[in-house]
Amino acid sequence: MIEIDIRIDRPGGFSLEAGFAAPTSGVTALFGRSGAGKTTIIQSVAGVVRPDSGRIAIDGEPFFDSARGIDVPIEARRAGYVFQDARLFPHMSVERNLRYGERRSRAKERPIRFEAVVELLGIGHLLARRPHTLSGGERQRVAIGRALLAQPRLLLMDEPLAALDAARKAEILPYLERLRDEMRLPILYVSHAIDEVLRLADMVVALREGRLVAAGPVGEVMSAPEILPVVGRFDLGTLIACTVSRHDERYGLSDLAFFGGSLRVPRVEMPIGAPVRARVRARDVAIALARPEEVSVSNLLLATVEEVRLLEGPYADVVLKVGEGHLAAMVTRESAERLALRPGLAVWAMIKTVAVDSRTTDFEARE
Amino acid sequence: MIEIDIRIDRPGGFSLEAGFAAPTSGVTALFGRSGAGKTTIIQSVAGVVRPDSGRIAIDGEPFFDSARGIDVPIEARRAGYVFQDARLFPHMSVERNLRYGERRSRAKERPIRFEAVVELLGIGHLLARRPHTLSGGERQRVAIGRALLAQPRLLLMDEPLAALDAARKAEILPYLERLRDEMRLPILYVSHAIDEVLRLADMVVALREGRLVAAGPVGEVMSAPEILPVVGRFDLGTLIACTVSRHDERYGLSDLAFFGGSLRVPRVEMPIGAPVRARVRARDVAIALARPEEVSVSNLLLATVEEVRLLEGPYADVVLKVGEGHLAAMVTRESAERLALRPGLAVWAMIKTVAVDSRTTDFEARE
Amino acid sequence: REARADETPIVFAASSLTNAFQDIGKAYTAKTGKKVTFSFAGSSALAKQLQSGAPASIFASADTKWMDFTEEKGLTLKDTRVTPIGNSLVLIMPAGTAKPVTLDKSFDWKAFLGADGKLVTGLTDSVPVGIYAKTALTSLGQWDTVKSHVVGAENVRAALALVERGEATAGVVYSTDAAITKDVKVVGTFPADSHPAIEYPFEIVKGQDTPAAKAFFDFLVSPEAKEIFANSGVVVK
Amino acid sequence: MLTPEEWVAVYLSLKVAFWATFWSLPFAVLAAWLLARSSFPGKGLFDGVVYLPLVLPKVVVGYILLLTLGARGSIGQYLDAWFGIKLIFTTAGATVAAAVISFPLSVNAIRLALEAVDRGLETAARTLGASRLDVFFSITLPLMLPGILSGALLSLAASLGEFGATITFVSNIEGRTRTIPLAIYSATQLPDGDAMAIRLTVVSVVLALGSLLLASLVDRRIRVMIGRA
Amino acid sequence: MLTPEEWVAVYLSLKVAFWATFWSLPFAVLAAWLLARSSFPGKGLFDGVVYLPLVLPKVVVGYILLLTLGARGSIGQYLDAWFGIKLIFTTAGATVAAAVISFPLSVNAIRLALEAVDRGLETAARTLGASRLDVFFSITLPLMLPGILSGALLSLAASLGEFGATITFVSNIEGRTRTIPLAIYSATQLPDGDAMAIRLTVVSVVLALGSLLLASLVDRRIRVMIGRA
Ligand SMILES: Nc1ncnc2c1ncn2[C@@H]1O[C@H](COP(=O)(O)OP(=O)(O)OP(=O)(O)O)[C@@H](O)[C@H]1O
Ligand SMILES: Nc1ncnc2c1ncn2[C@@H]1O[C@H](COP(=O)(O)OP(=O)(O)OP(=O)(O)O)[C@@H](O)[C@H]1O
Ligand SMILES: [Mg+2]
Ligand SMILES: [Mg+2]
Repeated sequence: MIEIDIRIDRPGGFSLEAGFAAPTSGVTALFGRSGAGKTTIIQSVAGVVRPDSGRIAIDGEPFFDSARGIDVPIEARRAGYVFQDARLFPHMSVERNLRYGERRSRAKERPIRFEAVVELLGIGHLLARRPHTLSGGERQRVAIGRALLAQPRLLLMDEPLAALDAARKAEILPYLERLRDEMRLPILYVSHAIDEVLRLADMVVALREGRLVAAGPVGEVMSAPEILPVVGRFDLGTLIACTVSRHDERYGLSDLAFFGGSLRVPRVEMPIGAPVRARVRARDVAIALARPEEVSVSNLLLATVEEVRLLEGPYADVVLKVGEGHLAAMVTRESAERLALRPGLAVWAMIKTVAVDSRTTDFEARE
Repeated sequence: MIEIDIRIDRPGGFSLEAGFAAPTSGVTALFGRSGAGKTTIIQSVAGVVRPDSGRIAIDGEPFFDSARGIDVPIEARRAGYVFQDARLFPHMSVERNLRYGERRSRAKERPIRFEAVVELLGIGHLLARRPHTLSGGERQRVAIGRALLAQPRLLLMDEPLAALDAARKAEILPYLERLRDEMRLPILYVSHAIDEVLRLADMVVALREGRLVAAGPVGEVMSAPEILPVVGRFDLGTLIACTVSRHDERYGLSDLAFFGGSLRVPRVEMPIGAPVRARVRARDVAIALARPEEVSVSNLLLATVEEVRLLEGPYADVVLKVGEGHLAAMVTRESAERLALRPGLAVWAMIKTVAVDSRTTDFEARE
Repeated sequence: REARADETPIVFAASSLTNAFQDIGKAYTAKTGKKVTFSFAGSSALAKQLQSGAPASIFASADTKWMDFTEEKGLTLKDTRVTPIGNSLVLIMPAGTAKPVTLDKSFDWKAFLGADGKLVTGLTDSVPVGIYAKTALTSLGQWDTVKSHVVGAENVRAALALVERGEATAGVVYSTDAAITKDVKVVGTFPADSHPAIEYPFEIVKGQDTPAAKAFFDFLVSPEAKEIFANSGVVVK
Repeated sequence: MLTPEEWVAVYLSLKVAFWATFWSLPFAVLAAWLLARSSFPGKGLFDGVVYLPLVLPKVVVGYILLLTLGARGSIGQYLDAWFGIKLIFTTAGATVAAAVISFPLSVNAIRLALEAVDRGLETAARTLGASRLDVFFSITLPLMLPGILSGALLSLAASLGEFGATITFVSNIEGRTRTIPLAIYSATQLPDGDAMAIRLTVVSVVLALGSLLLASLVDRRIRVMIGRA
Repeated sequence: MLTPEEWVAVYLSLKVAFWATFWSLPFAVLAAWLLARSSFPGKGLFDGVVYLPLVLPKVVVGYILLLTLGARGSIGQYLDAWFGIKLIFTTAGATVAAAVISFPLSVNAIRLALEAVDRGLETAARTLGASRLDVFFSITLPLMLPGILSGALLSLAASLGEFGATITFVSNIEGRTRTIPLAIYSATQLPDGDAMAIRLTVVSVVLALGSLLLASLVDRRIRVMIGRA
């Protein structure tokens, strides 16, 4: 467990008061608007900022405990910190920057390999360069590599991928997932990109003006109404726990079994029976009264309307019951009236295959 | 016109060689992976970096011309530059930072008002603070405000919204749109967020390792195959020029007329007859062989399959002919086979209303 | 350059005359109600300042060389030279260890100074007291013996300090200097014929022979001044 | 506590040190700027000339001043003839001597501070419409204030301690050029001068500690002001 | 060109200046670090003591050295008795005098450079597992090298020019303590010494320009090395 329960007062009116616990082997996303206190929490864990009071502990071992007068020095915490600004050492080449933490780690405990990281981040051609000659994204990549190579026992990442292009992100995210899963490296992760958060995170801590709004497993928190002002309307969705039930080699697809039946998704590189998680964005769910025939949509689920919330503006939220679970859909108010959607109505939910995100995760360990 | 045709050699192997022209009243997005040379171009326009050779001119007035020995000083270019790093003045309060450029602009030419900018960026409570006490996103917002208040005649924005949460972005983007449209303020914009680019940009310049990959109106460039490695597969789509044909007050929707018929979209705040642009992402287009009845999808367009490209992996690209225009769709290979999609087949394209982006723009002026 | 008659005359005097000249200045002011201004520095500095046009009225040098220099350059008036006072060269030791000696050709410097004892004086090639000491020791035929023990200080005060503190075994200074501090004792006087007469020539500066300057210049050779000189330990001629 | 003539020396010392610092500072800033930010033919030589007063024995510096700025000096004669400025024997001369001696020290401090100023901020200011000069006064100068203060302090301290160049250039005249160090020197020539020398040394120490204290207070305020506390 | 005894003075000057700089630099770095980064009771006083050699007339500094480090001095007697170190009248003593006089200058330069080091980088280094000491040597020290170089240069220059404290503390002994300034002083005391004084002054100037040139070359390399060119 990562236990955090701290209080910090800043001159100028901001105060942070947050307490939560996160699993040691997983990604905890810190979520909140600009100025909510995300960086402040990360800094407290790293030891860069000293809380006014409270306690921070990893697996029961305290990093900070104002009651007991404990404040472990930064370097002894071994928390790899990817700063919001890159903070590369200007007097060292990219390679020496990368090696800085590595050389200071125990030689026998270097599971994160230099070559692998360089390859992953695509910075091989930059090794001899100096930081001031790098572009914004290059700098950020080197900073990520440097933190990883310090072989941390905890990763603190403050918007690490903000300056990176989609393609690079798509390469780095699976690596972070691997770190999380294979090395069971706990990660505290700040990002404004909901996709990233949903993909990586096991646990979400939502902050608002220095106070906890919600904290808990991703599935729960991201569907909580308190989270709306933080996340914004468009990206609401449903997280569904599934197990891999079949692979379709021919079409490069996989079937995932879940409470309401089966979902077809692009091939998941997991063995049959493995637990995985799928996300269905509400905006990607269409509703039909009769089973649509001959459509390109491969996921058709029989459902019952449980609730229809007409919103201001053009939209309506629809909560569907699928098997024993729920699925959120978003349609226009006009469609809701046209189809006369009402609780109890049996409908078909249409989910385009391509709109299903999937990820591996270890549900038992957390819930 | 913003004319740019420059050549820069950097020690370490990178060289930039790019020539393009962009309309003076619109947003030109610079697009490309990390290290492609986006910042270098912006810096050249600002005068921060001096190209080895070439020419940069705004409306025929040269900023830089190596042949004629012209190099207009930075301050005379009046190019508001939002740097990738915020670069706030540490010895000034937030308010004095914001006022710095404003005080140096001509008093009679201050269409961008202090109060409006402060309100927009939500930094009213920070005015008395010092930059070093700001959070990453707060800093970035102040930097944006500072550049705007200098009343520039050209805006250079280098990933200005990268550190901001979705809600704040959603507030700032319309403001930038207004600047672009009302003040006809040209904007050079770097971003890795395709949504942002597509929403704001009139023109896209795609770069790859210092060379132009494609440049032109958004619609053209974003559907060009060369752009694929830069943009990534998932966000390909079709841009459709439309005119507002009807407003539906009751449901908060608008109808847009286009080559292939009519699109229903969330209300567009434009008069009837105004030209607007809609974007349909390929992944949001589903295909049905028969007209689906009683579905929540409001946009059903009769189309003809023009081309089916089976890709590696689970997907297939389908090009549909709708009226005289084209619409890109993406389905799984399995669906393509199941529906036996082939050129000439008449189908229905289903587009969920909510998946339609729309924006105003002035097509004639550019094309 | 014409000096105005009512201006207070400026007197350039070698540092070693600080004491005596200040007292004479006070006496002069008490007697006549007129003021004089002094500048005390090394003779060389003063001479060079005169050379660059310093509007001083009177120059009192610590040795004849610098007075000859200003004369040759036409800076001071040869005809006005007076040398009312002189000095004698003495050997001093720290008060505690002092034992009188006789400074003649047979004086055993080696035994007196020990193996690495130091004999401190002014710089032997530039500071007047050092030059006199070197000349005296040479004429006594002992320079070569003593040479390696000699330490040159920049001014008399520094030399005195070294002897006072016992850092140096002994020192060669003017008798006036020895009078400054109780922590040193004069253990011997160099024979007057072992070195040129130690004299302090005074002259009026060219173009500055105003009545006020002349009045003070005359006072410098008056009986009152001589008495003050005598009290300060110099040899009054 | 102090005799009237000692007070005069203290007052004169403060005056000389203050004005030497005051007048030399803008030139020091200029020189630092030239050395750190510009390049021109003969810059190396200029660099050398700036540091010369430090390397040369102060007495030599005094002589050089005498030769150039004295009443018959190559420059001094014109200063006198054209502007009626007399440096020899005057407090102004002592001030010049102190300024020249302390110049390399303040230039060095200011230069180091200038080099530490983030040029990215200057560029940013220019994109906001500020001319180079405007940028200098609104951005660069405030950010290098700690260095300027440090340079001023060094200059003040060195001026308070200056002896060799002063006595050589402008002599040792009570109330005009006899600053504390010269007074201490004179005191050591007197039979009973030790007490006075010690008193004046103590005064020097007190002045030094006082100005340091003042400087560190100012420094703290400056750092808070420029956000580097 | 130069007489043998002038060569001796030049050699001695270089030797004294080099060793004074060499030995005082680590202490200057330490003092700068204490002043810029730590706080302890009596820091203000320490600050004052560091700057004292600058404020006091050099002759007084020399005298104080004599009182403390002379063979009979409060510290000097133990240096001699316990370690056999004799400073008075020796080249070592001249080196100490030069080091003491130039100490405030190098401390100031180093301190300014130290204050300009971005502490965020130090924090980053600690998160990468470096201890405070490790951070100091791997991050802080390299980044403040330009300041250290500048401090060394000032120290060298001030040592080359040092006169007052040296002659007061260790007198003027050819081949042992007669550095260039002392030789120049001797020359200026003679009516016909101008030629020698000028020769030696020129040598000083050449040495100064030479070390400046060297320093600026080293400086450029350092700046390239630390990415601040
Ligand atoms: N001063 C320099 N010296 C050498 N190479 C440089 C220098 N500045 C930039 N480069 C290189 O030029 C290339 C383009 O840099 P630029 O900053 O324009 O990239 P970018 O497209 O803005 O990337 P990003 O999205 O990562 O910010 C990069 O590969 C970078 O390493
Ligand atoms: N040194 C400081 N003094 C005063 N206030 C501070 C200081 N540091 C941070 N703050 C304030 O604390 C609040 C939280 O800052 P923090 O950096 O944790 O925000 P954040 O959640 O990381 O925001 P962002 O997404 O913009 O980076 C902000 O309002 C900020 O202004
Ligand atoms: Mg933050
Ligand atoms: Mg960039």
